[in-house]
Amino acid sequence: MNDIDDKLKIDLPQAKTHSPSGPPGDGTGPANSVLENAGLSLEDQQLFCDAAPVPYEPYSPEFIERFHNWIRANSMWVLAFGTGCGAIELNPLMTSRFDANRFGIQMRPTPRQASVLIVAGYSSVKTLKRIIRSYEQMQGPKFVIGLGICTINGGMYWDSYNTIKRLDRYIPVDLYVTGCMPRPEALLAGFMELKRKIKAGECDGANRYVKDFEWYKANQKRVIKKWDMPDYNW
Amino acid sequence: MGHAGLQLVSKEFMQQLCERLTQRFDCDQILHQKDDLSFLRVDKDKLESTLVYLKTHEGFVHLSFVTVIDYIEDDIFRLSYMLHNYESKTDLAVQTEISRTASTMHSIHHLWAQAWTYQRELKEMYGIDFPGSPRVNDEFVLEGWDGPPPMLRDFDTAAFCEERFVEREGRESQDVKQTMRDNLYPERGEV
Amino acid sequence: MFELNRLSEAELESGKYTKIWHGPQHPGITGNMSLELTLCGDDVVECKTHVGYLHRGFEKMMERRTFIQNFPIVCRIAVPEPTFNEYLYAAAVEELAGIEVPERAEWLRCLNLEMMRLASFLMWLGGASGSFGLRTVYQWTVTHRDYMLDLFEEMTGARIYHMYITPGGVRAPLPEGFTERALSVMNGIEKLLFEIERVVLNNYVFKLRSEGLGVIDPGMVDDYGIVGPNARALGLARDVRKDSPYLVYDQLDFEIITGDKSDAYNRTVQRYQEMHQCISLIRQMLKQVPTSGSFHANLPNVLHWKIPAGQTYVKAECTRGEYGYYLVTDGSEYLRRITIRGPSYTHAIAVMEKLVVGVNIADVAGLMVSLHTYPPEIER
Amino acid sequence: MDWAISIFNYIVTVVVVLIYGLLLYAFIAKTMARVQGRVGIPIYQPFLDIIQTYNKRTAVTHGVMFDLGPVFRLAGGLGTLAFIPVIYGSEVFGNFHFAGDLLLVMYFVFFGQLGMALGAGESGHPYASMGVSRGLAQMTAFEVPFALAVIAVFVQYDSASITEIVAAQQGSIYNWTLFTNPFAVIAAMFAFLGMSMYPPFDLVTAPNEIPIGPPTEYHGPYLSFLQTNRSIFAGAKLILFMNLFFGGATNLPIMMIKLWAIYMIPVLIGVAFARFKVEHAIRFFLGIPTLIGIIAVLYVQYWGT
Repeated sequence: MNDIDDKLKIDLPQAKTHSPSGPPGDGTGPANSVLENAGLSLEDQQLFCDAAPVPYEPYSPEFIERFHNWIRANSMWVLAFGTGCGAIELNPLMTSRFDANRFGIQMRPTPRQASVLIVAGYSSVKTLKRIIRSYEQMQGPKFVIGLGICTINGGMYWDSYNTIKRLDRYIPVDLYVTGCMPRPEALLAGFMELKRKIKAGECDGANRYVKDFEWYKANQKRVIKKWDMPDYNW
Repeated sequence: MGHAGLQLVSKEFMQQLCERLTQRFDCDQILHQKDDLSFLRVDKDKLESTLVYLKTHEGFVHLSFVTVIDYIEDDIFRLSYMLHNYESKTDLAVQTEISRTASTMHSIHHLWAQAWTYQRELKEMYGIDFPGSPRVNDEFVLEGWDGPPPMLRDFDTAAFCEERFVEREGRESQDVKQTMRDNLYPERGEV
Repeated sequence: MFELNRLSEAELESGKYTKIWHGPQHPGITGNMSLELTLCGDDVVECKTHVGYLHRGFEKMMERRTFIQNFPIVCRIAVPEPTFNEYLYAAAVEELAGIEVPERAEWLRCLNLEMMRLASFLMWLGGASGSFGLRTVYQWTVTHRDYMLDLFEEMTGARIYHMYITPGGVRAPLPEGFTERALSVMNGIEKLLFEIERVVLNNYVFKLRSEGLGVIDPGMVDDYGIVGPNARALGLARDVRKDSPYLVYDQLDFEIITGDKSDAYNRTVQRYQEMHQCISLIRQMLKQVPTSGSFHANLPNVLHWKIPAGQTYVKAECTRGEYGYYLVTDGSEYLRRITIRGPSYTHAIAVMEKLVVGVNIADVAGLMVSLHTYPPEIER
Repeated sequence: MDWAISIFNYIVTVVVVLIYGLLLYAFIAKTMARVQGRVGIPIYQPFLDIIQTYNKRTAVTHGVMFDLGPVFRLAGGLGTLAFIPVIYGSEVFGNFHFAGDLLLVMYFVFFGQLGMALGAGESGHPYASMGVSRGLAQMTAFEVPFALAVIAVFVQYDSASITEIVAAQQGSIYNWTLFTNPFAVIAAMFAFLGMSMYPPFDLVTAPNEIPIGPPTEYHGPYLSFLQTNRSIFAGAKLILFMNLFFGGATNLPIMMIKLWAIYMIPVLIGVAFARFKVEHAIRFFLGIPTLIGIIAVLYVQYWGT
C-alpha cells in the first residue's frame, strides 16, 4: 500500500533510543529493533507496507487546528472491541440509561473508521496482539482510553502470567478511567475529560507512537513471543 | 419429590453401585463425600473400561469435566473424570493416578465429543499427552507460550511476571496477613 | 469417534473456499473469542473455535491466595453473573470446613442468585434480538437490566462485581424498603416481557430467520454434554435446582420448563419462559425471606484459616446450565486445586463447531447467541 | 451566460438538498432514538461527522478503483439530482430537466452502487465483497417492482419527462398518482423500502453479520464522500418519488414536509423489524410487490383514466 497523504512523504525523524516514559535502555537492543515485517512469509510481506510512519504536523494557522480539535472532540467514534470485562459497562453507556449518543459518541464496528479505542479492562497477551493491530489500523488522530485498574498497573492480576501490567508500554494511552468495574458515570466523566484534552490539543498519542516507534515495538515483541503479524499494518 | 426423599434414593443407589463396581472391577477405594457425590479410584489402564461401563450400563452419561491435581511431592498427577447420572441424580468422580514424569493418558474422545477440549487444555496447562486426541498439540488458550506448562506447582507465576512484564513504578503489593495484623487486629498481637 | 476436521488440507488449498476470521474484533461475537470459518460461497463448511483472549490464570492465582483472599477475586471470573461464582466458592469452602450457614443467609443468597439470573437473561435477550437486527429491543432490555443493577447496588453496594456471598453467609441484610422497590422493578420487567413477546417472538422476520437454525437433535445431548436451557428446550427436564436442590429451592414453588425442539427460536422461547419463572421465584422469596436473625456464621480467624484435607464438587444451575466448582484442599492455608466447570466449555467449542456447519454466514451470530455461550467460563 | 446561470442554480440545489438531507438524517436518527427511549444525537451531528472524517490525518489506499469508488458513488448521487426538477415551476430548482430525463434518472439511480461495488471489491476485505454481492442481489430484486411502477407512470401520463408528470398532477390532491393509480405507488413504496437501507432490508451494512459491508475499508476522506452522497442521494430519491407519485412540490416548505413524510415510512417500519437474509429479500421483492406492479401496469393500460 502507498499512502496518498503527501504529508507522509517527509522523512522519518530519528527514532529515540528509549522513551522518557520508560526505564532507559530497556528492551531496545539491536536484536529487538528489526522492523522489516519479519514475522511474515514473503508473499504476505508484499501485502503490507514497509514504510515507517511519520508524525503529522498540526494545521496552521492555529485557529484551524483548534477548530478541528473541537470537531474531533464532538464526534468521537469508538471502536466496538470488547477486550475485557469492562465491555459489560459499555452496553449501559450506549443505551437509553446513559445515552452517550448525546455527546456525539457512537460505536463503529471497523477500526478503519474509529477514532477512539477503549481497552476495556485487563488484556491478555493474546488480546494485546489484536489490540495492537486494531490500533495501528485506526487512522490518526486516534485516542486510547484505558478502562479499569488492570490497564494501569495490573490490578488484581498483578501475579497473573498472562495479562500485561502496564498498557502504556505497548500503545500510547491518553486517558485512564480507574476502578473495578468503573461505573458508566465514571466512563462518561472520562469521555468528558478526553473531550477537554482533545480541545486543548493535548492528545497526541499517535505522534508519540510514531516518535518512539522502535521502543514500542521492542516492548511489544518482548511480550508477544509469537510475532506473526506485520510490523507496519496500515 | 422432596429433598429428603431424593437424598435417600441417591444414597442407596450409591451403595448398590459401589457393590457392583467392587465385584466387577475389584476396586474398593470408594470415598463418599456427600449423599450424591462419590470418588472412585481405579488404575490407569482400567479407567477407560470403567468409564465405558459407567456410561453404557450405569447411566452416567454426562461428563461434567476432566481435571488433574498436581501432587508434586508424591510425583504423581491425579486425573479426575466427573460423571453425572440423570436418573439417580448422582455424581461420580473416577480418579486415577499417573506418573508426573513423561505423563501420558488414554484419550476418551470416542466416548464424549467434548472430551478433546479438556484433554487439549490439560496438555497445554500440565503437559499431559493424550495420544490420538484431535488437535491436542494445538495452542488452546495460550499463544506463543515459551515457558513450562503454567499450571504446574513448580511454576512460579510471580517470578515469571517479574521478568516478563514491567510493573509501574511505585506499586508495591503487601502481605495481606501482615497488613491485617497491623491495621485491623493490633490487639491480637502476634497470633 | 467424533470427527472434527471435515475437510482435508488439499481441499482447503483447492481455492474453492474462503477462510475468514470471525472475531475477536467483531460486533456479532459474544464476548471476546474468534471463529475461524471456512466458507463455500456464503455457507460455512468448517469452523474452528479459538479461545483464550480472556485467560487470566484464575486457577493458578487462587492456589497462591488464602481462602479468604480468594473470595474477592472469584466473582471476576464471569462478568454477566458473578454471584454464581461467589456462591459456589463459598459453598465448597463451607462444605470442606464444616461451617453451618444460617437460614436467613441462605434465603438472601438464593434471592441474589435469582436476581442475577434474571439480569443475565435480560442481557442475553438483548443480544439475541440485536444479532438478528432488532436494535430497539436491545436498547429496552439493557436499560431494564440496568434497573436490576440498581437493586444490586442497593442490596450489595456494587453494580457488577458485588462481593456479597462470603464464606459463612452474606455481607449485609436487605435494606429498608427493598421489597417494595424490587417488586416495582419486577412489574416493570414483566410489562417489558409482554411487549417483547409481541415484538420479538411474534415477529415474522425473527421467526423466519431463527426457526430451524442450529437444531440440536436428542442424540447429541449426552455425547456433547449439553445442559441448561439448550437441553430443556428439547424436553429433557434437567435442572440442578430440582435434581439436587441447594439453598432454599426445595421450599419454593416452581416446575421445570421444557420445550419440544431445540432450535434458535425455541431456545429463545424457552429462556423467555424461564425469565417469567425467575420473576415468580423472586416474588416468592421477597415474601418469605426472614427479616430477623443472623446472616453470617462465625468464622475462625481468617488470618490463618486451615481447612482439613478433602475434595468436593458443588454445582448450581446458572443461566446457561450446570456450573460447578471442584475444590481440593490439603490441610494447609491454601487450597490445592480448584477447577471451574462452565457450561460454555462445551457449548461454545464442540457444539458450536458441529452446529455451525452449513449455516449461512448471516446466521452465525444468531446461532452463537442462541447457544448463550460466554468465553470467560472456558479459559478462566 | 445561460449555462452559467443553470450551473449556479444546480449548485444552489445541491447545497440545499445536502443540508436538508443531513438535517433529515439527524432528525430520523432522533426519531429512532425516541422509539428506543433515548435522546439521540444532536441535530447538527452529521455535519460534525463529515468534517471529522474528512480531516483525518492519515489515509490508506488500496488502488485506483478503491479511490474511484466513492467518486462514482457521489457522481451517481449528483447525477440523479441533476436531472430531477426539485420544485415544480421554480427557475432555481428546475435543474437540467428535458424531455426524457426520467429514463436518465432511472439509470443514474443505480449507477452509484455499481461504482461502489467496484471500489469495495478492490478493498480486498471479504466482508466488503459479501456486502457487495448482497447489495447487488437485493438491488436487482427491488428494481423489478420499481421499474414496473415507473412503466405504469409512463403509460398513465404518456410522457417520460418528470416535469410533465408533475404538471399533470397539479391542481387537486386527487390528481396525484397516489390516488389515480394506487397500485403503482404501493409497488414503488415497497421498492423504496429496499432502497433506503433500513431494517428489514439493511442487509448491506448488517453490523452483526458483516461489519459493516462495502464501506468496511473506507475511512477518512473516502467515508466523508460516502456520507455526503448518502444525504444527497437519499434526497434525490425522495424527490424523485415525490415528483412521480405524490404530486411534486411547488415551494420549499411543501417539499420538506413531503420528503419527511415519505422518509418516515421505511423508518417506522425499520424500528420494529428484524433483518432479512438476502434470499428472503429477493423472494419478498419478486413476490407481492412485483404482482402489484403488474396490476398497476394493467390497470393504467385497460381500466385507467
